[in-house]
Amino acid sequence: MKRAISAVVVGLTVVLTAGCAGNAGVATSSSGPVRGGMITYAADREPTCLDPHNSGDMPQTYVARQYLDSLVSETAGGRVVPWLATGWTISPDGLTYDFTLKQGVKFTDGVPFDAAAVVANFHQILDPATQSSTDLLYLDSYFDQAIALSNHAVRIRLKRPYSPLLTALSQAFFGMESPRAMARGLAANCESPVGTGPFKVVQWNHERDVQLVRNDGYDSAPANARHAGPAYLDGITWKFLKDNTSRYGALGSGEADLIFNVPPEDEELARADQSITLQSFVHSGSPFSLDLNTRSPIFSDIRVRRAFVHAADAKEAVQSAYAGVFPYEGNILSSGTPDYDRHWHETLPYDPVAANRLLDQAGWTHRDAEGYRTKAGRELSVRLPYNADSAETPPADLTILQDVQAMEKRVGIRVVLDARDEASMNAVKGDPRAYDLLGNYWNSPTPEVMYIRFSKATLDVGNGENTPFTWDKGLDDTLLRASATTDPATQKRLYQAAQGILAAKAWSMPMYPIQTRLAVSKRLKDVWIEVSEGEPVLSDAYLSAGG
Amino acid sequence: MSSPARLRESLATAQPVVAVEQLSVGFHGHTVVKDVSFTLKAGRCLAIVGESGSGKSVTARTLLDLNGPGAHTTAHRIELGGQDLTRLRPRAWRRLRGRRVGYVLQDALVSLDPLRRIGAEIAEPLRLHKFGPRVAREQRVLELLSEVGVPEPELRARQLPSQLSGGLRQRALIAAALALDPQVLIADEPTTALDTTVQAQILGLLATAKQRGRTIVLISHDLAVVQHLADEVLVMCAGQIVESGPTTRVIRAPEHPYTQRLIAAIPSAHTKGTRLSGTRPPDVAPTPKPPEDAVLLRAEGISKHYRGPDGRERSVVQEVSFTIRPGETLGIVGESGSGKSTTASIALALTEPDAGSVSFANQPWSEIRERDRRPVRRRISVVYQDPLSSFDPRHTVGRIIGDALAGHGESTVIELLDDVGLPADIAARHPLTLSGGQRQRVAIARALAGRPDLLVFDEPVSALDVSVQAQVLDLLTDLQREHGTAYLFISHDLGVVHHLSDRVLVMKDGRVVEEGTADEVFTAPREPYTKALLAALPERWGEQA
Amino acid sequence: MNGSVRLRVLRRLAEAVLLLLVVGTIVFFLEHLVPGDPARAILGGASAHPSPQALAAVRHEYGFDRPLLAQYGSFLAGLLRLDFGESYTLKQSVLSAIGGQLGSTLALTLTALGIAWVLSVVSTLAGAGRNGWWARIGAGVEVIAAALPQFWLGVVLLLVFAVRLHWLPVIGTGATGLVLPAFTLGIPLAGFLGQVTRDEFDAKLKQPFVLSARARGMSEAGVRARHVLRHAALPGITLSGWGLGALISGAVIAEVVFARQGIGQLLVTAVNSQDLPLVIGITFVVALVYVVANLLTDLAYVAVDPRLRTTIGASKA
Amino acid sequence: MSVLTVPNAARTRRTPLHSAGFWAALAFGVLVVLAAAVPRLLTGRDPLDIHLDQSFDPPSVAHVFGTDQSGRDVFARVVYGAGQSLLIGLGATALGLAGAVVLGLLGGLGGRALDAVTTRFIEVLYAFPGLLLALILIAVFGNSAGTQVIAVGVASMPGYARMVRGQVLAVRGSGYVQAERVLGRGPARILVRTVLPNAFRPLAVLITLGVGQAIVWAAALGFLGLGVQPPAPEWGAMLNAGRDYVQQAWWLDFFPGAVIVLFTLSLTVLGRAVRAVTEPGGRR
Repeated sequence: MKRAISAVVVGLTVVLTAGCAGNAGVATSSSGPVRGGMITYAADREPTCLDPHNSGDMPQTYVARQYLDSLVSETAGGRVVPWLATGWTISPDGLTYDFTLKQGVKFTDGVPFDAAAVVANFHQILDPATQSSTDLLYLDSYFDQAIALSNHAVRIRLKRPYSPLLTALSQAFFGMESPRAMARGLAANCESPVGTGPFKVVQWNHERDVQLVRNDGYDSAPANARHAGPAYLDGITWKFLKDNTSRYGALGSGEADLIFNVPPEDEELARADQSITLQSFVHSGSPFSLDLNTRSPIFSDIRVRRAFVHAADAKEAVQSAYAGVFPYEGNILSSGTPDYDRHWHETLPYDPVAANRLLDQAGWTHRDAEGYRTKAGRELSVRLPYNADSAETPPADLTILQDVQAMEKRVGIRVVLDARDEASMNAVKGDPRAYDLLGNYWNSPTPEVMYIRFSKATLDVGNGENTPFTWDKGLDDTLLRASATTDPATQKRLYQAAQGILAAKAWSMPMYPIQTRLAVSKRLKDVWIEVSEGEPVLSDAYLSAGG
Repeated sequence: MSSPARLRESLATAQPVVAVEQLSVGFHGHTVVKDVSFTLKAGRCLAIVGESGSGKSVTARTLLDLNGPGAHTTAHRIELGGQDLTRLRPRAWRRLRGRRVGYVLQDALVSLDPLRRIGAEIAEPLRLHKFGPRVAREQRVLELLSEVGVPEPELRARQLPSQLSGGLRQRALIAAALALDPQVLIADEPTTALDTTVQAQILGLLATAKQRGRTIVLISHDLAVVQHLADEVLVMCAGQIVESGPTTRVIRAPEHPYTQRLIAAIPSAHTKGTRLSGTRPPDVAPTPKPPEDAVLLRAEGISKHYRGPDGRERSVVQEVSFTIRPGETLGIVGESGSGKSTTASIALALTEPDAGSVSFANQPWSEIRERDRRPVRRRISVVYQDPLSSFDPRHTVGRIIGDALAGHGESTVIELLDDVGLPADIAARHPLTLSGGQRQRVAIARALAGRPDLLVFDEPVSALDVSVQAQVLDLLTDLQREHGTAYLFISHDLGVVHHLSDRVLVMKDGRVVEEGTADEVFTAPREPYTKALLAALPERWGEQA
Repeated sequence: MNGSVRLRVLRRLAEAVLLLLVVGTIVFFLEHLVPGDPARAILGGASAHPSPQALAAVRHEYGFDRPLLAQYGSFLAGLLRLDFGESYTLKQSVLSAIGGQLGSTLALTLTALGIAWVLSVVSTLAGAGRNGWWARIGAGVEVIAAALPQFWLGVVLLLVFAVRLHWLPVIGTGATGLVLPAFTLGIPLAGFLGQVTRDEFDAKLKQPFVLSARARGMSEAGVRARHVLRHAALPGITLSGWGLGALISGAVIAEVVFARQGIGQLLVTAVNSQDLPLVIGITFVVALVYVVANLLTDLAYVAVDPRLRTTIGASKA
Repeated sequence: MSVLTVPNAARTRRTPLHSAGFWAALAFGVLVVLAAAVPRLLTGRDPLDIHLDQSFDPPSVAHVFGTDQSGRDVFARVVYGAGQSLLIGLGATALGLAGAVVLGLLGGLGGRALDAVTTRFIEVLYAFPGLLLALILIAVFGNSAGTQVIAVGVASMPGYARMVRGQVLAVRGSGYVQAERVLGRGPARILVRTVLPNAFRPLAVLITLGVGQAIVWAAALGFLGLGVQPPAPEWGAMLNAGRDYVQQAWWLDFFPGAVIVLFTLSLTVLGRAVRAVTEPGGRR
């Protein structure tokens, strides 16, 4: 017995000591930012190209934010503030934007940042050969030309008014790159792009990491940064750890100082872990949805589309798969997007009775041996291709797809899950005959995203971003009028009307907004997430002493 | 203490060097040796003879405690040079092994570690028993090698066992056993698997060791070898001693029926035409002898070359000619590598000769196409040393013989089994479950199925114990008498060949060196090689009788 | 090294060249038999939206629009210069992509091979040829170890030692990070090696030369270590060449389980994205490793078995 | 057991029938085959039916192997997965053996030149680690259950082919084939009646061991996300799906993996037993 008692005493002592140490840690952290130190950031996906102008996928913006500056920055409140542009004027007709540029800024290859550089960037972005697909969708229908007014003044002329322009430009997709570097050609620029940002790219070790070091001459922080001047950290190892388990494990073992995308499965463990802090940002834009291909023989019937959405308990599926960490979003816009309208949240709720009724009405009245509905001998079967790569389709998404499949089966719809590799997934995207359902999302700081996703213009580009393969004249007009006006009230009314139109069309079954979710080691301070694209910002971060 | 000194001392006290009393050894409750007692004085040789499984090796190994952990040994007394061995601890046993008792195993190819050099193997007992420094050990190894008559000891010490001939390996093994000049040398079948001439050399070596005062325990199944070396003999059967006494007495006037049978079973010139197994011949009318000038198989100037692994051609058979007449037995005798088996294979037309030809029943045989040979094949059949590998492993005895009968349905499986003296119920059994003698009878039964005119035997009794050998040889005599089948009989054992053959070919290095009737060749050899071969034979008791 | 050994080395190398050419040819034509557009793989990326013009440009740039034989010709010419072309997805030369990963995989496989040898030799020396439960348990453990698939063993080791006990990191680049993956690969191979070694050990223990050695007064341990082990190691050495190949297969799994860098991980990515130049490149490198491993195996065999040094033109023992 | 061969001592060979391991292996093997043939017999649950309110239930009386992320019963999925996995294993083994027999016979029976060519071809294939060969095939042919069977089958082919060729050569050179020649049998008859049956004797063992190996390889591919895709209950695919949840729901990977291990182990034990029965001469 004596032994047992003494063991308890020892245990208590340990707890007390730990408590004291914790207090001491807090005390030192208040002493302010410290310069120096390398950190390791563990990302879940590796970009195919470091230059975010090319293609335009999320992993590119995250790393681009570290070495690129944009013309403007967006604040948490949705305001646009100066960055490389110190100020701007907008003509009353909304067609001309004159930017004044910050002086004395140099790209890390020594090329000065000036008006010519800005013009060169817009050229690059709009040149089809550079495959700037994301940037194109934001600008192509509006952009006319960029003109250097002087060394430090640039004019951008639009074909028609585009109120979200500044917000769009705040994304790292529109970061300013060195003209000399861009001139090396796409391949070289993909490997080692050059910007004016707080860090510079030293080396991209494919399949492993990108090495970034501090830009010591940095003095062009955005107005909403926490400090001006060079970054505190000496450099960043931007590591790629695709595997969820090991990425989270890397944080625990101290091999990574912060990780992107805490696996939702590990959320509970992470919350309980005192040595890390969690940060998350819910993206605005269009949430992850299953889009229904209106050109497919089955979903061309709106009753079947509605029945499909009614049949799946999307809310329950999201909550179960994402363990409540990701909120359900039933609107075509995510709740954080400007002019979001609550009214259109979950317009087609889970209702199997309604689903069955609609399917009966649509003529899918017979059942086959397995219980699937048939019409004129044809089975009610829809194909849902998805990317088999677990970094592209995370486990929770795969769970949702399977859950939807099981729920649709209950009303007699067969969902065929079709795992594909990346190449054949790309082939699927632009081909209306290749799928009935396809997952898609579009993170964006503006409700303009509705136009990008569902307009005739996007359909005409033919790159498959208009996943339902359809458009609506009324919707296009509403959205074009919204981007043409500068009056916030009119804008709001129009964007909310657009949400209503989209809800009625049942082109899409919304699921959940994309999140940027960081887990940061306690010793790393002042990491924050910017709001345009949820990019992690490391230029203000520092390692606390003694940590 | 040098060995002559030890010898004198032993003789003076007349104390036995080895004394065993009431020794029993069992393995897992199965008694293998029962109530064995013997004593052995210094400078003498005791032979333990018996057939396989008689317990002779187990008895000898008791003196070294080498029967393994599964052995259960009991004895009233086991003494070595006056020391009681019954209560020895493992460490003490190890001190004794190699130093006080040397041990020579048969078949040196596997008794020397094939991965270690000869020198290292001989030096091993020296190293284990801390015989001087390394240089002294190396010196001693060379001494030992020359002592046992190995030429070029420096070279041989650096070679691997696989680079030495069988005789040299056996010498090296004896050298290792003698390394520390042990009191007692146990030689377990030291000459088995050696050619006759080499066998004689090894026996000479052991005789020298005895003369130098070593006490030898010789284990052998070969009474001829025993006769040559041993002063006293123990005859063992099924784990027990059935007879013991001075060698000459036991061999010349065996008292125990077992010993008598054993001695009678040994084929030699003098056993020709007699029964070896003591059974009566079956009462059947002998087939009349065909005319003297008829020829069944004629080989003329056949030669065969093979390309060795080093790319060099070596001839295996060179210009060999012979004839076999219907109903007679032609023996081919020779040492290993003399080309006997290849000659048999050519006679069977399984190997194509490079030169020369074979005719069978006055028709071309070696030169025709296999397709044309096939109908004739049933007239010439073969029995090998290892019958098991010539049986389809899937089949029972009945199936094996039945398959050979197919198409020549003159007799039945049962009849054939009866012919070779096997009971009918064997037909249902698998060859694996039969004894060696039974398997060989099955092979003979199969060979007889086609009622062949010629049977080729390639070392058919080499793997058999002498009593089983006697039965098989008697069977062959009976079958020939009954059916008039001609035999081509190949063996390295001169006694067997002499016993069975009408005429004999002596082969050496692929050539026939002597040819004639069996009695001519064995009693009045003309060629020096044949003479040497016969001279190397251990003294035969029969010749003394 | 004498003539016969040199001959073996030359033969192995000739075999290697032949092997690589055959493999390359097979994979090349398979690749072109199969419907699918490599241009799409090149313009990959999850949110890539390649335009028809871009696809056409890529097809021309990579020469997919040339006749098949012309493509085959330049493919072979590339092979001779060890140039496998550029990876579709990594946008860098295949050779440099592999070069960056090979070291990590080799470190893993060689460590695993070492672990396998140590485990099997210890188990053999301790248990082989002995009686009773101890030997039977040892033999049973070896059978079970050999039957353990790496994907399961890896997960179990990870769960127990990293997740529950925190003894070792879940991932790690240093020596501690190597422990779990190396054991994941080493344990099943140790099972195989152990079985073979134990069988051979048991068989050799019954050989007369062992009795000879005992009769000279050698102790049990001496017999095991000095005589029998050397014999028992021979089949294990032969197996090691094959084993290294198996380890590279296993490395694919272990690297995925433990999220380690390496050509296994690279290969899985390449297979998933149908990045055929990279697949071919890795295939080549692995075949090359296999050839080298077998060469080394042969040399090790010769080192242990002196018979091969003295027998001219000895065939594979 | 004595270190020396004891003359005449009764050496009782342990027959498989006396070993508890054999019976355990047989029982488990039968259970898996039963699960493959009539899964309903072993579980009343639907392997695809989701219960979102029961996700990640640890093993309990209701769910002996626990539930997965969608609340599906893992035991039911393992039971239903037996059919898929067994089919893949048998299919791949059949394919591998068929190819191997053709190659092996060409090598073992064809002339010297044909033997040289096929042997080189076999050796080329053999130079590839099996899983790698399978991965190459999947890279070329794309990812599907069919490719999985082909990939595993082809990957196992060289090993079998070597064995068949060696076996044919050994049987051709054996004493009993020579005995047939001496009896005047024609080559066709010897081939059909003696060489082939004897050369294929070890195939029963090979198939037993090979199916286990094929299942492991197929599961390895499944583990890498190649082959059968979710939600189909196949063991490899289940392992792959469970990998992401391994830290909070160990049972998702543990049980399918354990079943694979036990099944292959059973097949190994049964294979050895078959060998002990069919090859009384001992091991080769």
